[in-house]
Amino acid sequence: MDTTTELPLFAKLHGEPYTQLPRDLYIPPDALEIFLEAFEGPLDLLLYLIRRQNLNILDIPIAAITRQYMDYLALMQELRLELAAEYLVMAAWLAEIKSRLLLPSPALVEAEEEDPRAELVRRLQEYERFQQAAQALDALPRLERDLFPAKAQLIERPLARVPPPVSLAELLDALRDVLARAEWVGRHQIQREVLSVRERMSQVLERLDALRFTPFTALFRPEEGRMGVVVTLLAVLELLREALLELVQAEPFAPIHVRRRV
Amino acid sequence: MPTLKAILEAVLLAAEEPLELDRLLEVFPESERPRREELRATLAELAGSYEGRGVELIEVASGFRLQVPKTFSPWVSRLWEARNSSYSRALLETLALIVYRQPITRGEIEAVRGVSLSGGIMKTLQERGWIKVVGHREVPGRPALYATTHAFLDYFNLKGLSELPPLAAARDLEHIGAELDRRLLAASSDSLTATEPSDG
Amino acid sequence: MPTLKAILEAVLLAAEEPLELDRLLEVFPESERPRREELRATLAELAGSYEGRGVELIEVASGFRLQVPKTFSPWVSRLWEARNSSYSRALLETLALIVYRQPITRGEIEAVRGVSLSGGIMKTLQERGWIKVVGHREVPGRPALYATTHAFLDYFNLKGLSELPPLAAARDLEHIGAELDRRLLAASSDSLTATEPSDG
Repeated sequence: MDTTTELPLFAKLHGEPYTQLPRDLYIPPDALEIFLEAFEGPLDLLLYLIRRQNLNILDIPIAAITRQYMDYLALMQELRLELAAEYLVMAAWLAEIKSRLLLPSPALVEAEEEDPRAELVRRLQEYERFQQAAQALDALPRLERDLFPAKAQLIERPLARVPPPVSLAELLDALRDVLARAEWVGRHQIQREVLSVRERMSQVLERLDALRFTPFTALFRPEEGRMGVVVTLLAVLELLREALLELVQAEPFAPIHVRRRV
Repeated sequence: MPTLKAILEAVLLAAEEPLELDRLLEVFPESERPRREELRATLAELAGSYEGRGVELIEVASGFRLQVPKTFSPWVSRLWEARNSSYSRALLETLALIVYRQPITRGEIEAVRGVSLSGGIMKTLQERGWIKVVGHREVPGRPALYATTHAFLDYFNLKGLSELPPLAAARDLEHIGAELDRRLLAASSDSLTATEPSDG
Repeated sequence: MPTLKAILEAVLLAAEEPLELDRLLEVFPESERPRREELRATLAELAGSYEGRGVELIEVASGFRLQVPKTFSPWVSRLWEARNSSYSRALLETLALIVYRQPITRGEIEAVRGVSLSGGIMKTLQERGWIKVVGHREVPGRPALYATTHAFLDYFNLKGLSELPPLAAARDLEHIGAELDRRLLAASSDSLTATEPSDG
């Protein structure tokens, strides 16, 4: 990987160019990594490349920028930086723009096509505006950094609070809820004697095979009704928690299978 | 360049705890650090400037702090009064059960609600004067029996419990609740008695 | 009997958040409640009395607040050495998009920034209370629409969004196409490649 093209001439001392870093200007080995991770995405990287060379955003030299962009990508990959997919999408886009620019010009004009760069320029500009807005926002005086709420202690925090108001409607509303729940709780307690979770755990384990997968849905018996389904589900969850069985799903929304753990 | 007095004021107002003299000295870069005596004198000057204001500078065990003088607590305390929130669902349900199932024990409330009752709820209801212990159930442990008070009836502008919608209509409560909401919106709080269902 | 000015000072210093005029009025019992104009005038007087002090009275989106002015941050920030109050570029850019383009969906933010948004950023912004969901866009998936809150304005010392610096005008954004077309017509495809600097 040739990064020398990216390295600026450090300085000239008595007319002699310095191409090596002065020894006292030590750059830690992972500095580049940090530097590259500092990019907020492909648009940010492109803007950086454009600004660094004082290029006009309205007239980007696509071939050169594409080459530099690819160099950075290669460097990032070499450093095994996790590269967001967006960077690769941008690389493909740049390549496409470059190839379209190489088409013979009459075709371009006659087709009344936009400059292939226009959309890229639009997006770069749009992003640049919000980069600037973010900087302006950061420069605003703000609490905790520039301003601090002025507070004086209270000797004793007054306890005499006025209690909250309650309306009769609220009270009746609460009663309705609690009664509705009481019915549910009551029924649940009766059912629990018939269908205990522990009991169902044993039944599920008996039905399962350690070698073959059983379809998850085969564990449920609709004729047991809602409570039966709930108890079976609780039993399966409890068995999973105790690492007594394993659930497998090949892909999202595919049937779930279950087998005994050995 | 702000004055020493203004800097001390700013630092004390921004601090969330009393500041010792040394800590106050540390907010100045070494080259500009005032002498201790100078700091003490300026603090005294600052304290004097608060005469007749809504703040005072005092020295407590852990240092200097600005505080709101006690004189202002009538106004300051209303700041929190104005911010009363509402009661929790758990409290309202507990109250509703006491109203309709009184006299009732704590255990019975818990059985119906299906969850154990936090201690704070019964305490709040008793402090508010809405419920009281009226006896004990003669079972092991002799649990207290709770009932509503006159203060409860007064608050809800009721002459007696009989003016409440009957529990038999509990299944109809959804309807009653909606009706009450509608009436409450339409009527002022004075006309609370008018919120009773006409067939109740 | 403390003066109205001192009472307002005490209440503002004791409060934990900005106070609206109505809230300030509520700290007075009804019989002693000042008129709104009187309160406003006294607040202005109080603000004036802080000239040259370590405190200032300002009005932000949620009301009036006493705060230590920016001038004093060098001293105050030395109180808390390690307090971190800087935010990542990603967070600030996201916030800027929500500020200037609200209501906006997550997808729209990602489209402008050209990268997918890490979950942590929206969570941080919501936890800080700076943004909230104000609705959903009626497109497939019904994505949430985000907007800024009063807490955001309060934190950035603003009374309203209109006080924010204006978003930079889109430089020739509408004319880019035309400009490029013009150049394309003027130049041959050969000269296009010639505009590239010979980097090396």
